[in-house]
Amino acid sequence: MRKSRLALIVLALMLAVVVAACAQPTPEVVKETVVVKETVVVEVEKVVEKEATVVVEKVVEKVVTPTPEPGRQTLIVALAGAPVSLDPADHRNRTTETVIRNMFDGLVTRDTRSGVHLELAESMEWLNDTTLEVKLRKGVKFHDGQEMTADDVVFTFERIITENAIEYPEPHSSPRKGLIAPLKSVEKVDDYTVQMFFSGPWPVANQMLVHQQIVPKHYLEEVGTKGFVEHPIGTGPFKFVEAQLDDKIVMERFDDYYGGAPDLEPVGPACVQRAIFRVIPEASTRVAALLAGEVDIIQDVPPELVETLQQTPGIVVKTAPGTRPKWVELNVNKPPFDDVRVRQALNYAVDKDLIVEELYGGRAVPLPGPLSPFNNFVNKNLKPYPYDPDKALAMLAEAGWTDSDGDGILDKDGQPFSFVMDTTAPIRSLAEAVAGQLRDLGIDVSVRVWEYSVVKPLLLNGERMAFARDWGDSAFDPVGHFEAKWHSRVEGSPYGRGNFSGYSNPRVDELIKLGETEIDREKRQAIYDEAQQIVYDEAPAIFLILPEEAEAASERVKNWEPASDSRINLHDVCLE
Amino acid sequence: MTQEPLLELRNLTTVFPTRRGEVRAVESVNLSLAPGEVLGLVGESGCGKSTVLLSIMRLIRRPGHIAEGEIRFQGRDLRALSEGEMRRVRGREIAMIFQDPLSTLNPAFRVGDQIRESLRLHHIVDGRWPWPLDMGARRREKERVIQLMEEVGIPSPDARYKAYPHEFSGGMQQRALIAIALACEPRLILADEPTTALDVTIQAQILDLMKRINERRGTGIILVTHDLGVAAEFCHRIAVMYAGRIVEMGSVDEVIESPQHPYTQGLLDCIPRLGRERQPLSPIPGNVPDLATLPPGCSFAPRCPLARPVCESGPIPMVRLARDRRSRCLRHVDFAREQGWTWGTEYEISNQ
Amino acid sequence: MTTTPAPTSSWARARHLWGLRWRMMRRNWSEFAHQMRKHPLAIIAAVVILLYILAAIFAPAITVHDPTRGSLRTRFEPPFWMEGGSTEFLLGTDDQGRDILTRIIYGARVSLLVGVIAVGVSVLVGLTLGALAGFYRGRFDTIVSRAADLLLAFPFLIFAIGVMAFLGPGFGNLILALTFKGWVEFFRLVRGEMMAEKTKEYVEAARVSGMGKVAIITREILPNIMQAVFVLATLRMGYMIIMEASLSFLGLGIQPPTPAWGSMVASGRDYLLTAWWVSTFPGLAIVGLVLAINLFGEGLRDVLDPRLKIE
Amino acid sequence: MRAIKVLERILATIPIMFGVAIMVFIFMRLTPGDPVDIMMGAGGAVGAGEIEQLRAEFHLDEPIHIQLWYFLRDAARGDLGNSYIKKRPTMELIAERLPATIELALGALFFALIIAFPIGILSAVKQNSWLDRFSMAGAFLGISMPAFWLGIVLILIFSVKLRWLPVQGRISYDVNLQEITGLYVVDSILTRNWPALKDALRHLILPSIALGAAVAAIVARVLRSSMLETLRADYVTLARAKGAPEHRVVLRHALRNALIPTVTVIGLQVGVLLGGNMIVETVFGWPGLGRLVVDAIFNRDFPLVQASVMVYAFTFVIANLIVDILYTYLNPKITL
Repeated sequence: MRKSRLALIVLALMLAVVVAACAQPTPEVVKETVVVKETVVVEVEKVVEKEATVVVEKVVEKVVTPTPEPGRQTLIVALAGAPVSLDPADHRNRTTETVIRNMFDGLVTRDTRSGVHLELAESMEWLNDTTLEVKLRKGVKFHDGQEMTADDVVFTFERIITENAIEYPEPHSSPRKGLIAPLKSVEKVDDYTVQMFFSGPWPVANQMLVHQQIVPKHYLEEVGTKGFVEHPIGTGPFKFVEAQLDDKIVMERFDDYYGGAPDLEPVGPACVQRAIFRVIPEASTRVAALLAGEVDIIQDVPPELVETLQQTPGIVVKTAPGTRPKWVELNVNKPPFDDVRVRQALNYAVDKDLIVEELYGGRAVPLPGPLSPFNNFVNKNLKPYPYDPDKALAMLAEAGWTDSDGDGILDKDGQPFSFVMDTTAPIRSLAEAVAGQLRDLGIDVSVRVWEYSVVKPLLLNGERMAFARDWGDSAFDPVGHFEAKWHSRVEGSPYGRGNFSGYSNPRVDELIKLGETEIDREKRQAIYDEAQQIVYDEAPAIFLILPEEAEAASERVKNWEPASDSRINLHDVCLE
Repeated sequence: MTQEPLLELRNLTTVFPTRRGEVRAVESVNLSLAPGEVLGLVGESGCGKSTVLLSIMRLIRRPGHIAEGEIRFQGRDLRALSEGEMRRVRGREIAMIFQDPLSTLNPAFRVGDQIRESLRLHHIVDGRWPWPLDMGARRREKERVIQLMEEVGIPSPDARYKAYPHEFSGGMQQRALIAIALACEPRLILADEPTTALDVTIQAQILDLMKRINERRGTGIILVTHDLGVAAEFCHRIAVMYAGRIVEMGSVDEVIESPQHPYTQGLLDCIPRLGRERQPLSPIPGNVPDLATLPPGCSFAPRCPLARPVCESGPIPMVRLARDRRSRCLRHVDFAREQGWTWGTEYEISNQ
Repeated sequence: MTTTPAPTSSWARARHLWGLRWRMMRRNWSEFAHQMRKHPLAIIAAVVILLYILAAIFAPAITVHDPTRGSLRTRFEPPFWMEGGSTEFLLGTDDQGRDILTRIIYGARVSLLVGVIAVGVSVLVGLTLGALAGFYRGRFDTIVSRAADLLLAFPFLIFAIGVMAFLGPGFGNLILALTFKGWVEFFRLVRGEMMAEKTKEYVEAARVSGMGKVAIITREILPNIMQAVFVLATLRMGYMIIMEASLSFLGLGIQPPTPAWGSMVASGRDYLLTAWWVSTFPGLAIVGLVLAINLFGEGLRDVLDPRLKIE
Repeated sequence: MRAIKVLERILATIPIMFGVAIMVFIFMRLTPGDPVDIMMGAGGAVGAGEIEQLRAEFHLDEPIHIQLWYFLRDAARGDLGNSYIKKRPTMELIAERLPATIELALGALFFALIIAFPIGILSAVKQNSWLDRFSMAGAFLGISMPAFWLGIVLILIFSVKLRWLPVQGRISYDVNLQEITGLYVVDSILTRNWPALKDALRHLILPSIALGAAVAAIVARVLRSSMLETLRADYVTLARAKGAPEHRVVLRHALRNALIPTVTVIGLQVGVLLGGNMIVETVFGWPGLGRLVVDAIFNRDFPLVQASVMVYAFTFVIANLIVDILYTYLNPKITL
């Protein structure tokens, strides 16, 4: 007993010593910067910022943390998912892009809707159908102060299109290759000019280039991919500070920022001093964090909470038309879904309006077909499959599915109509709702929740029956979307990379190919109209709904708009 | 009685409420012990001997409690003391030695420390300094402990100081217990069957260790034992208890030589004694009565060879046959009546 | 028992022993019933358990709703005592508009079934291995004991989660995952008891009477161990049920739409801010059942296992 | 002498750990589904050449026993492979998360003991008092309550209704703290970052309760019963007879001996703490090992699951080892 008491005392003493050792609290310093920030005008502000940062550095080496900075300096955004990487070339994930695009700029960028604007590019011009000449903005600096030049651009794109160009952790090709498939090669003309050569005409080049960000050649060559992902450097409005991908990404304002796309106000360095992305997967927790004032902006507000939040004082909810159409893909190669009548019947059997009303509180629209109604090339003549259970039953009966043994479950030559509907956690509720409605029809559906990365290979191998999820068309163009979902699968190519229904129709394939290279808008529209019509009729999926992107923020957040592509652009956002 | 007795019990009664009614484990016991005297409290197990001791220490565990009576120790009534004051008496002025040394020593602590604890508790070796600055006091305490261990005959005490109880032999353990009791040089030691758990040779050693203590320091001792033999060779006076009552009391020789109460008689018949080889040993028939359901009259009557119907009728008073010679038997009551002796206290008849 | 004069033929002896034990067991039973009366809580608990069982069996008769179907129109109905609530859905509805009470009642089926089967299998395996290991000792004993020690190196839930992760969700796998480690406790208990009982006289008696080893184990020793096993089984039952719930909560157990308490609680998590009842009541059901089982188990132990072999 | 015994005991755990490793490996390999497919699923479109490369990378093309050999060899080196999904060394990932888990486990243990000891001791001293009955009933409830549900109820009451405590996480999103040990409470003390300390503690309370409740219940019950025993022991009477004040009698003489069985039970509870943290971390969005494992399981991120499960098992074994050693110091009679 005495021993332990002694030990305790010693411990206490040691602790005391340690604590005493790291003295030097810093609050007043920080307070200062606050005052200054409030009063001083922009020019001076920079100076002050420098002071502030210096202070921070001093603090760090003293192993004393600054007391939490007042909210007005730090903007905190709650993400619904964790980014998978900070390498613009090594992911295929929207959240990741959301984070990355605040540290990296692309040749072009997109506003909160579908407009594309020049960013790092000063001008882009088609020399001919297949050659795009890009003139770069001069004097753009990477976060390490080096200027961005044609070399970086060339490097960036070659890194994406070359096989196994990414060496860490094990050599592999960029998953983003598919987003710029037609690109054959890139060449430097002079320090500020590059030419991109495509395999054929590529009308959507602008929309697609938005999804590629420029990385620094010199830095990557120096530290390699490993070093790069640990401390990425770009030309974006914020520079990397620290990150634990599944927890938080801390960024600091890049003071030498060239200002961003000139025709997107405001131009100039970012407004906030610090920006932090926090990963909060549980929707309710995200909301709670916002209510508690722990975060300023939250992604993916669950529909059933939008009401509540709107009524909450101090909270602003904004929505944008979504770009993530949701559907249940049906394995067209396996009975019973190999019968088009069955697939159509299921489309008739689901009451989309009810789902929109009850599940999404009206914040969604039924899908008119394979494309989102907001897509630039949606087929205006298509109307969503109406809810008509009787017709559905009739069609099923026609296909041989009736409840002959009266057990409430449809059956065909002895086999009950039952299958498992796979889905992923975020839309479990939707999947179960659909399953419920099918059950009412007499189909025995159970729902299984998977992790996307696990179920994806199974789906591509056609091992599953049905899969409920979404596929983004953030480019508002069929490209990047249509060929992924409805083109027959071509191993190792972007075609059919997301084709989970095993759907294959030569005509559609042909149309997709045509559409990609057709420049004339009218013709293009015609092409896609036909393609959509076919897919609509053959119904390889139950076309469900397109929910709005709902984001919420505290009132203090100014000049913030949720973007349709669900990217959060913090460049313009201010806090007061 | 010239000087004031060290300890005096006046019809001490201790009761234990149980489901089957109130058990009067000790029933109006009157005792007195002169300083330096050794009293033997004898009786079969379960007759309430130990309870008497625990009552004196006021260590009866709830819900048992002392119902009535006085415990006069050096003139003051222990029952009147506050718990705090009583604590200062325990160990300091009255110490206790228990029956089973192994279970009585705390297995988790070193023997030496356990002896030392008594010293600390009563600040025998005075170290006013707070821990951990009381080095001096602790050193002196330790010296004292080792001295004590020598005194009770624990060989190589320095080594044994650090030993744990289970590393001691039974005898050593008992010696350690005695050392604990002696630590504060109490005026009175209550020994509860100190030798029962030990084998005969050790018994002897322990007994004369205690004898020496008694002689050297004049410590009063109450020795509880079921073994008349032990009592005989060790005590000055003997009180025989039966079913919570004292049935006979007197000096050793008188009680052993001319036992008055049939129960005492019976006890004596159970032990082999010199000069009586030819007599067969005769155990007392029957066994100790259930204290919860005692007969109204003499509780020994059911087993008593001389019992008469009247014995069962009503409570039997204690008869003071001679100075400091008492017995609780109807025969003596009759005798006293014939002699026309007078009632002393409510329960006592005597001839002054 | 050994005091009774040994009949001549070995089989007569065996029959004789049987008779004795049979009488003993009958006595034990009446005694047991008597003893049990001293534990009113345990009795109440037993009644509660019975109620759960009945509810599970007669679920369709008790409730008018379908556990797997609901209408989105009746989404998030609050419990009847809150405003907006109706007596149609006593405990409200979940995100699919399904009646929570109904789902709880049907959920009892899963929990009870898993509990009983998982424990049952555990007992079976543990008992057999334990009996053999304890009686024959030797290499077999060493091997099985080592295996048991190894399993004990994993915390139960982590082990179960691991197994589920590999096997994928589903009822059978659930049972497997739970029993995979569940048998160890029983193995150790039985083995220990076996080695203790083995030395007792009545076993000797049986042996001299020429009984086969198997007979001795099954007819002589086991009956004397069963009480302890039974107590342990009851006490483990509650634990197993919690484990099943935990796995389902993590989405590794029973899959939707089959109602399981654990997954019901989990599905309610997303709606804590708007509909607290979705995850609260299923959890309450778990607590109720497990509490009852544990209380009953404690009572059993006090009565059947006074030596407190089980802690 | 004792030191040697301790050493022996330590060495004795090595074969167990070895067995654990083999067991985990076997399980991993029994699993259906081709790891490489899964990695591809995470990665996206790849060339066929790459797949072969990966097979080689993970020795998937070699016979099982060779794979086992590689596995054990690397494991001995503390290299448990790269995460399929996160594409980083598993040990790195685990190391990142471990502090959080440890902090939570310690928090829970602390809570459990803080609760269990007073209750266990008092209800033994005041046996059959209302306090005794009440707290024992509570203990029973604690044992019968699933951690995840308790956690949710706590959130409902203290976070959603009363808004007293945060819903989830280790520290508020707007507090920034210099990490040193990774245990936020410790770090904030070391850096004298009091707001952060307050915040970290506020976050720690509910999860600790949710995780610690069951442990508290069990420990309280055991402590009570063993206190009841020791309080009846002769040495306690002797202590009283020595004139020791009641608190000393109870807290030194009785408790010291009652601790011996209690410590053993606490050791067993470490398993509950480890297993429970998967649940509790999920409920409270605690960025610890438990959550990492659960995610890894759903991602079929085998190397990560494998590594984490082993880390868990090892932690458990080591914890019990520590308890055993502690035990020998508590109980002079035992020497392992």
